[in-house]
Amino acid sequence: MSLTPEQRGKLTLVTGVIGADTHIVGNRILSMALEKEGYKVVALGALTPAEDFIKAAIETAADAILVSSLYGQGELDCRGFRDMCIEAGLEDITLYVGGNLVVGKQSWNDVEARYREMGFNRAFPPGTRTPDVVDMLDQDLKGRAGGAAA
Amino acid sequence: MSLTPEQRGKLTLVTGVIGADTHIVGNRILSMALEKEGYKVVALGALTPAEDFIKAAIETAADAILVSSLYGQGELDCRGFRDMCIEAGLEDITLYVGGNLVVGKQSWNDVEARYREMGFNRAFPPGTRTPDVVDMLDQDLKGRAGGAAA
Amino acid sequence: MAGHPQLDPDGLPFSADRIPDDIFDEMRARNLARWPTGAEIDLDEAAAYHLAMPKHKQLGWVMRRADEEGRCLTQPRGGFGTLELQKELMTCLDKDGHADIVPTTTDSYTRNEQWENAANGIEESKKAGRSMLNGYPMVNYGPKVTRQLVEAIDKPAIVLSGTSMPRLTSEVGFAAGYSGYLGSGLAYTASYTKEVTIEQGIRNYQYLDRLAARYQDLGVELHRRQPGFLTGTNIPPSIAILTCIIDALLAAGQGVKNYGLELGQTLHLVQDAAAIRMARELTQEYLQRLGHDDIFTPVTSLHWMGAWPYDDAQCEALVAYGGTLAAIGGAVSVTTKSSHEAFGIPTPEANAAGLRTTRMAVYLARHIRLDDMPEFKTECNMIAREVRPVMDKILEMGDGDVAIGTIRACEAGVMDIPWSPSNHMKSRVMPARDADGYLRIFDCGEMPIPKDVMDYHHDKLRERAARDNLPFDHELAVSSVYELSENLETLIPFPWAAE
Amino acid sequence: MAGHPQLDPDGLPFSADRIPDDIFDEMRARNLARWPTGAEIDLDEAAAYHLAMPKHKQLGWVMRRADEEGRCLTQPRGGFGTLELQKELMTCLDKDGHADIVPTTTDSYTRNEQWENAANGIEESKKAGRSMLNGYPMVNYGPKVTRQLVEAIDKPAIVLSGTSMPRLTSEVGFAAGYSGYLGSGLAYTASYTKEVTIEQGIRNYQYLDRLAARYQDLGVELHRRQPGFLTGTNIPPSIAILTCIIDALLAAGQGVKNYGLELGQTLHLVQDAAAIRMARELTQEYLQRLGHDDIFTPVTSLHWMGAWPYDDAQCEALVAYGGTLAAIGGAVSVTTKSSHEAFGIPTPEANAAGLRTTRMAVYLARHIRLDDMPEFKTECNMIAREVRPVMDKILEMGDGDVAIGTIRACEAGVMDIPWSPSNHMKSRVMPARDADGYLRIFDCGEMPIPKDVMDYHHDKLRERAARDNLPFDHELAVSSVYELSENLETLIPFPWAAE
Ligand code: B12
Ligand code: B12
Repeated sequence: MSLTPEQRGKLTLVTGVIGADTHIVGNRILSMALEKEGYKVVALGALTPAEDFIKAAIETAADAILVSSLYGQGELDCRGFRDMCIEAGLEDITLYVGGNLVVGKQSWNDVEARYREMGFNRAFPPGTRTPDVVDMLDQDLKGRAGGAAA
Repeated sequence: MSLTPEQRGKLTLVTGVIGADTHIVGNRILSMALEKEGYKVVALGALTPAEDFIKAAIETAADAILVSSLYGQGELDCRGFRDMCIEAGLEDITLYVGGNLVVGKQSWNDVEARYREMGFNRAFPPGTRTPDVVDMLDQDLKGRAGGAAA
Repeated sequence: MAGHPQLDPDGLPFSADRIPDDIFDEMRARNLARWPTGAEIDLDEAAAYHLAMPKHKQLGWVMRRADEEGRCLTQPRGGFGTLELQKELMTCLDKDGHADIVPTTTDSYTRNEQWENAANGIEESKKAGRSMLNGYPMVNYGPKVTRQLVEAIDKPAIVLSGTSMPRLTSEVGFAAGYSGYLGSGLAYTASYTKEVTIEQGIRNYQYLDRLAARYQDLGVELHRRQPGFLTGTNIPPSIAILTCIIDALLAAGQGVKNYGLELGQTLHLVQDAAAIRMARELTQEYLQRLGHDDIFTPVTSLHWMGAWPYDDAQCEALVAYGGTLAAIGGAVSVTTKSSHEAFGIPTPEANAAGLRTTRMAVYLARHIRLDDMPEFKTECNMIAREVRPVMDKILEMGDGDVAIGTIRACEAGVMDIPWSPSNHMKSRVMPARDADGYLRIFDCGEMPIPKDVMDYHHDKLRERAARDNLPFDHELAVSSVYELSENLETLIPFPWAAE
Repeated sequence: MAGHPQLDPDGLPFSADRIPDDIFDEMRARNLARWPTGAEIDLDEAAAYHLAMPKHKQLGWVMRRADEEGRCLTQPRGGFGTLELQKELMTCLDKDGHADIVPTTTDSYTRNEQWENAANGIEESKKAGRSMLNGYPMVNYGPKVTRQLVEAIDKPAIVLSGTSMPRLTSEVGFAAGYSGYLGSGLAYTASYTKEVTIEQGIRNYQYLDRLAARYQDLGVELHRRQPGFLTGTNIPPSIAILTCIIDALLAAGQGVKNYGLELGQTLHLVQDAAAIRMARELTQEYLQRLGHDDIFTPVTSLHWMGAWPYDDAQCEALVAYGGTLAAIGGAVSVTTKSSHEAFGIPTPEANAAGLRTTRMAVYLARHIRLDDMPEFKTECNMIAREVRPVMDKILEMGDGDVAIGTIRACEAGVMDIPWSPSNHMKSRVMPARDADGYLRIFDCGEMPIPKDVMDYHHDKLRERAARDNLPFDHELAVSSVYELSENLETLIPFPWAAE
């Protein structure tokens, strides 16, 4: 089911940490890992406004945006993210979000539902490791990668 | 409300650890403290069968029996203790029980109710300190001590 | 009469000598006949059962490997009144608790050979839907059924049965596939019984040790272990170690080769490390002095054995520190407690959580050792200077026979134990904590500890009395019993609120 | 251009010099005008408010006393989005947590001076009935209202506001009666921002420090504090200490007298004790070298600042050990976390429990010190040999001006920080953990650490690579980021199950 590095090379991912959030470590490790697996990665780094994600996605014709939010205020920062994408003509872009997505230790099912409702295709709980992200991306983006899956 | 050492000197208490229970430390400290406060104490020590408490209470015309149980099996060991007292003619004797009275961490209200039902006048939770025991004894036994309470 | 060689019911003169094979066979036959499940036991079949188990389920092997590899294994306690509850518990401790060694604690009726009461406890537990016994009634269930427990886990299993009457329980336990057994003649008799004589206790454990040696003859190296924690109540290292040495000599006399030494933690990083070091060193010294030069004596460190605080959060610190102390001290295993300690036997979940916290603490201890720390060396030296005069006196009192010497020493108070429930111990020795948190000896009773050593203890305790504004008397010992169960407000208040 | 003296918007040439009074007055006026609540601030009235508080609520005094008495105080973190929630939290931390120092963490909008967003966050929090902000929006509430928080507790209060833009928040905080304020120009700018230049960050904190010194002139000794934990991600002691020295020199330049140094724990008993010792010693060395001989610099040790495990029981070990490390290391206070760390901001109850566990661990640490341990001395020496060459180079690069030297050093990578989000740091330095659990430097980038010192680091890391069967490359650093968040199965499996 997983893509070859060549197939992944045709796919562009935008990564970054949204809002006033400085937690760069996990995002940087994730970006490095995705690049190593073959994906084209546009890493915006920490403290990235929602608009910058969308701008970068348009500029690079990205296939997916991977939003990190760790500091708890993601629920405020991510409001309307999907709408902004649609406005910008990115109807079909795949949206992932991951990290510590709310303030406090809350039931993951609730949190996931909230982000799904906001229009994210997938939300990832604290503790997500990079191989699992690669698996999901391969699965969700294989339609766009062209060629048969390996 | 508390009794004088002289008043306490007229009162005899039987202490011991019931059943196959070796936890002597708290019982010994309690016995020493009660003696220091003026009470006459007959200390039977660890591993004392129910019958021995009653025998000692009869022999010394005791006013109260203080049963310790720490090891969790007190609920089995203390069954019928009040009945045995009544059979032995100790209808009016004051019965206290204290320690870790059941297996595991259970709601204290339940545990207390169970022991009250078994005929104990008072049950004391884990962590009981000796001054509180003295207070209660003074209160419960002042009728028997004779003379006005100090 | 205590203190003099005598014939016991088995017709043997009391001594440290190995029980002759023929007499032992008779003893076994009488023993196994005491309860129906005894008939299930066949030594050869049991040994074959052990030999068929993978090495990693054999505690004798596991302790040796852990020692070679510098590991600190974790082991909880745990026993419930029915097979079903016990199986659930052991599975949980193995899987959720990551226990390296899985225990079965027996109930107190079993420990006291009151098997009728235990049978009743099983019934009551089933009726109540919760355990009415404080452990698993192993003799009642018998070895065949109990093998289900050993088979439910993928770790070695150990029997924990605090008693001076282990004869039948050990037969059942070993036959059931348990490869470890905790208990010893002096330590448990002095701390778990009132009327049993030290002779009886020692003889009962000579039986058990002889039995373990029989397995050894059949190629099965079981792990025997000594509970030096005694009454768990502020036992100074030297006293624990004295019992370790005595019981190890007694076990070696019966042919045991794999003999663990347990020490309750004092909760002082330096003192515990010194205790662990010296327990092994001094035990080996005396074993070798008496001609036993092939006995493996790993040390197990036990989470605080005295009274615990009533606040879960405070308990967590004792649990975690317990792992730290054991690992930094170089113990080969640590026996754990949980945040439920002050209230009652923990649930499987709380027990497993205590194991995991401890395990993480062991991890965090990395490879730190205090060997080169001057304070550590001082404490090691103090311990040796307390142990040797007493131990030498004990051997002298027995004219070289440690069993006889022990009886006479206990009778005379030369060997003594704090807070003992036993009528056969003087229990005059009184420990107390000093101002730096070391356990010291306030009163050594009749123990022949050198005067300058006692002066050192007294100086340290006077410092504490001065700091706490207490008289220099027995109250120091009593308050030391309560100390760690006090709430934080008492232990370490915000210091200046009143100023 | 970075690296060169320049005029900032306040019309001052960039340097370590004290901000002149008249310019500072103008800066203050402009600052306070930025948000309505700024108008509530009157320095004299605020100073009188502080002076009227009992000593034990004044953190400057409390830190000095704790240091004199050899105590290790406890302090949590904590902030919620509304006054009501925050009051409840602080009361709980004071009463149920026994915190010696009670915090108010601000939310991230406030930290970034996005007060409109914060206002919205307050509304959203009220609507949702739970905090939607990750801290207390102090500027929005303003000093008058916020005094209710300081008055709700009977301990000193500290502002925690990780930002390089503290000008208005510090005005509000001090005026509200907070007697402590955490944050510094180099440390926070390097670890909390992306675009803010180091100059801007330093200047902003010069403002804050100058403000604290104004209070000092009015007789109020506030406690300023530096967050040497930086990105919290495997910061080697020497790098933390370098930022401590730089920021302390900058604060001293503005007239601050009571300046705490914070260090994230490495979770290694010896390395942390060495770091605590050397942070104070080396900071004093440089303060005195630059003519500041009356600055009080107590050290605060912080519970593990990197990624936490996802199992509560594992977390308990980190919490408890955090207390042990701080107390044995001789820190004057410890900043705590809780078992919720990996998931989210803790509930008041979990936060209070973390405090109590830590407090108990502090108690259990007794008066143990590692001073005489050879391994401790070795580590102290290593730290000094890393810090001095870099610090000397920084001062040299600034021609004696530490502010200018710092800018140039950061630009050149001479001063560097691992895992920094800042565009103005090279972030080439790469730490990793060695086989004995010490944090070592895998790659020192452009930092002028002596070759033989780096050889030592590399030798130690090669041992680890060999043990873990990893190549000697950056993967050592990445796996070290995850290490302590791994589950027990990974960290310390039952070793022989497969054999
Ligand atoms: C290190 C750290 C910091 C460092 C960050 C340094 C830096 N610049 O990066 C410092 C000390 C600066 C810091 C500051 C703060 N922090 Co912080 N921090 C942490 C900590 C301890 C570890 C984070 C980390 O690096 N983990 C390691 C990496 C490898 O894992 P990761 O970040 O989780 O990322 C992985 C996965 O989540 C996933 N992932 C991440 N993003 C995405 C995105 C997608 C699309 C996918 C698929 C996967 C994915 O893949 C990554 C790789 O495996 C966490 C708690 C924890 N986890 O233990 C708190 C934590 C994240 N911080 C927190 C907070 C609140 C703060 C502060 C506000 C201070 C405060 N109040 O205490 C400030 C925020 C400042 C700001 N404006 O952002 C909270 C967030 C609370 C919440 N959500 O309820 C946490 C959870 C701690 C807590 N329990 O309170 N912090
Ligand atoms: C020390 C100790 C031991 C020592 C006892 C030494 C001795 N001979 O005395 C040793 C190591 C031998 C031991 C053995 C066992 N123990 Co134990 N032990 C403890 C421990 C840690 C402290 C007890 C203590 O001395 N406290 C200090 C004294 C001063 O306090 P105290 O005993 O509570 O007494 C005070 C009050 O309770 C009160 N009080 C006591 N009695 C009475 C009576 C009256 C009338 C009144 C008013 C007040 C009162 O006043 C006393 C003075 O303040 C407790 C747990 C804890 N509390 O932390 C477990 C504990 C009591 N033991 C327990 C158990 C199960 C055992 C064992 C069965 C082994 C096992 N399964 O782990 C064996 C039992 C052997 C036997 N047959 O009895 C359990 C009991 C479980 C339960 N009830 O659910 C406990 C609670 C631990 C646990 N959580 O599992 N134990």
